[in-house]
Amino acid sequence: MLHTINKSPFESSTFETCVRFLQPGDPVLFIEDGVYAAQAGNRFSSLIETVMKNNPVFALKPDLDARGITRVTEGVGSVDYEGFVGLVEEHQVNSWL
Amino acid sequence: MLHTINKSPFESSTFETCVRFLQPGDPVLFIEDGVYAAQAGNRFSSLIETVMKNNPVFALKPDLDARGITRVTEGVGSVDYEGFVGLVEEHQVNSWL
Amino acid sequence: MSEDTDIRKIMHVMRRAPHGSIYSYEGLEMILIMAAYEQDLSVVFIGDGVYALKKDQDTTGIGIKGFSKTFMALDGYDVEKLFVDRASLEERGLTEDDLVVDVEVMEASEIGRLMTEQDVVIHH
Amino acid sequence: MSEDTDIRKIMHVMRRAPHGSIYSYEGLEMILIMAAYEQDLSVVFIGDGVYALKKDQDTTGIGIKGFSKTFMALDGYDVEKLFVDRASLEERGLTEDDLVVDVEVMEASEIGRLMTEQDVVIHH
Amino acid sequence: MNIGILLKEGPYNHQAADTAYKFAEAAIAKGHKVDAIFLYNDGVNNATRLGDPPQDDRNIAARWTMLAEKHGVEVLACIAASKRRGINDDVMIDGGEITGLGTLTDIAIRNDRLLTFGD
Amino acid sequence: MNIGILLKEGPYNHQAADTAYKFAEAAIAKGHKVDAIFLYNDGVNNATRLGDPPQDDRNIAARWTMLAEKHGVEVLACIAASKRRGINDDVMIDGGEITGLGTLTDIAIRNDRLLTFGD
Repeated sequence: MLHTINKSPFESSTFETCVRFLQPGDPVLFIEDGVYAAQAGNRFSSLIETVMKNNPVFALKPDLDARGITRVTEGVGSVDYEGFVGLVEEHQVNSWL
Repeated sequence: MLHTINKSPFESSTFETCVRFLQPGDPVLFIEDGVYAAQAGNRFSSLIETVMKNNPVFALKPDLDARGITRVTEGVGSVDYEGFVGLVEEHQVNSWL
Repeated sequence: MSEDTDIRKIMHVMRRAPHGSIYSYEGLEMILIMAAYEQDLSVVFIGDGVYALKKDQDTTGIGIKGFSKTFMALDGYDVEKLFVDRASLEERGLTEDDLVVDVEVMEASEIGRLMTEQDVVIHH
Repeated sequence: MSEDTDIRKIMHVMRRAPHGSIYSYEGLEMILIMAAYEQDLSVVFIGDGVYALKKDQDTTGIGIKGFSKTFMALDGYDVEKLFVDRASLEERGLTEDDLVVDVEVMEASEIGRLMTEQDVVIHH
Repeated sequence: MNIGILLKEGPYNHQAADTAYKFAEAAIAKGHKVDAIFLYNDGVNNATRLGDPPQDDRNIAARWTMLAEKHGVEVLACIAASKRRGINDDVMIDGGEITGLGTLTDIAIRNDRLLTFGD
Repeated sequence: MNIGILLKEGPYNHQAADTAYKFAEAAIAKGHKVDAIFLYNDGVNNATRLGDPPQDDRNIAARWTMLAEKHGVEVLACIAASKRRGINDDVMIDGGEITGLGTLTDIAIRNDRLLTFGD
């Protein structure tokens, strides 16, 4: 199951809530303001590193670019809208609003 | 200056952000989903107790009633819309959305 | 595309508090309609979503129609799978006794496992 | 009511990230209009609000017009009081060098004191 | 006291419109003047007359018309925000008007208080 | 693959409508069928034809019409949510339609995926 997160983790608890329910192996995709979680060297980098031990983590590249995020936490993959569709081909979707 | 907070502290960081900027003596008023902060015995009770050492804290009674909050953290005052107007008579307003 | 005989597993995840926004109320309206379609529905309450079930809600003062009692009607629509996240209750200082309906309180890991079995998950 | 000769202290508090919602953009539009009225304006960036000033924003891919460079124009409108909360920058792993305009980085307590001097505070 | 209100969310979806109304009602009852309610962001969606809520629900548009006609409150929608969202004179509620952000600045200057309600 | 989309926020105020469109566009380009976009909550505000965004901005309403007319995507607004918010047939975008939540259920049943975009 693909989990999408669209909220900044600094203002909303959505990402931390999602992590509590995540099953091993399920991919996480940050979109919209959610991509701020993936910026290298912020307060959430260590949580993302923990998540990546069991789950692949992606961020939507056009959303990273729009926000000027040039460096993401190491190991976070980056996909464009086509890659987003690719993930949806492989998984059912759980959109954490 | 009267600070109003309308977001649940469990889902949004607004209350905690506001607290960092609060000046001693300035009243805080919880409205809408913000009143969940004031429920007795929840994870934010101790933060509210800390705030109350320097600031009067109120919750909007119609919003408490609407949410079934029958017990608030001790020391939190309760006001109706008329009391809200009363606070606005005495203070400029800082609405933390 | 699935055949007509397929029964879909559809999970509604209640995430927002009532009254401050309409998501919880319009979410419940969606559940009531979907209940007529004989799919495999479940409703899960996570985070502020648990507040929708809080007893003693009286919305007279804010002038908005209350709807907590409508959750009691779900049983009559054969929506019997109501799950509540234990940690969400606990950090809010709530217990099962504070809720208007009988629910099953579950660990996040169990709810997470249920989620992965779904065909559709909708957050409200 | 204040007299025509009064100058009001009006503070705009930028709180939201750009692009995910319109509040930051429409907030900036409001500031630009108010700048023409010769009041005592200040703009404060708190929490995700600091992201509006992040360098290197390229919104081509999401199809939404970028506006970070418009903050550079504020100086030309005599809006010179731009304050950024230090803790908000730090927890986001940002420094002044990451921002498109010169700002004054301040402690929350100082910003809080400035807030109490205002006649009007508007959050975006 | 003279009070201005800035409302940043549309009706029904968020409680902001309800709280703004309840506050205005209480302020008027206490003898204050509510000078204007300025609609911004999605708040401009409060200005459509086309809403048709269920009979047992409150009618938020009717509340703004009542405040305008009975209590002289200016109900004003920002033109730029309105154009984006499809609010124009053809759908405008009775007592409401489209105006610019300069008017909001005037409201901020001429009133003793400006309160914001939103999300 | 057959894909349904549930959109829960109005245009411009949140990025949800943009992301939903960009996703639909990419899915169609990859050869998938986007069966329907169902508008709920404030999402129904996507269905007004009265929006008049600045010339240098995207026109979100025109995107939905394009998806409907060029790619056969059903663009559907929930009737109960629409009535609350003043969306009706008089203001409906070309290619859009008002319907009930039963249709969303059909969409959830007949598609391989249902994605949600919102706030």
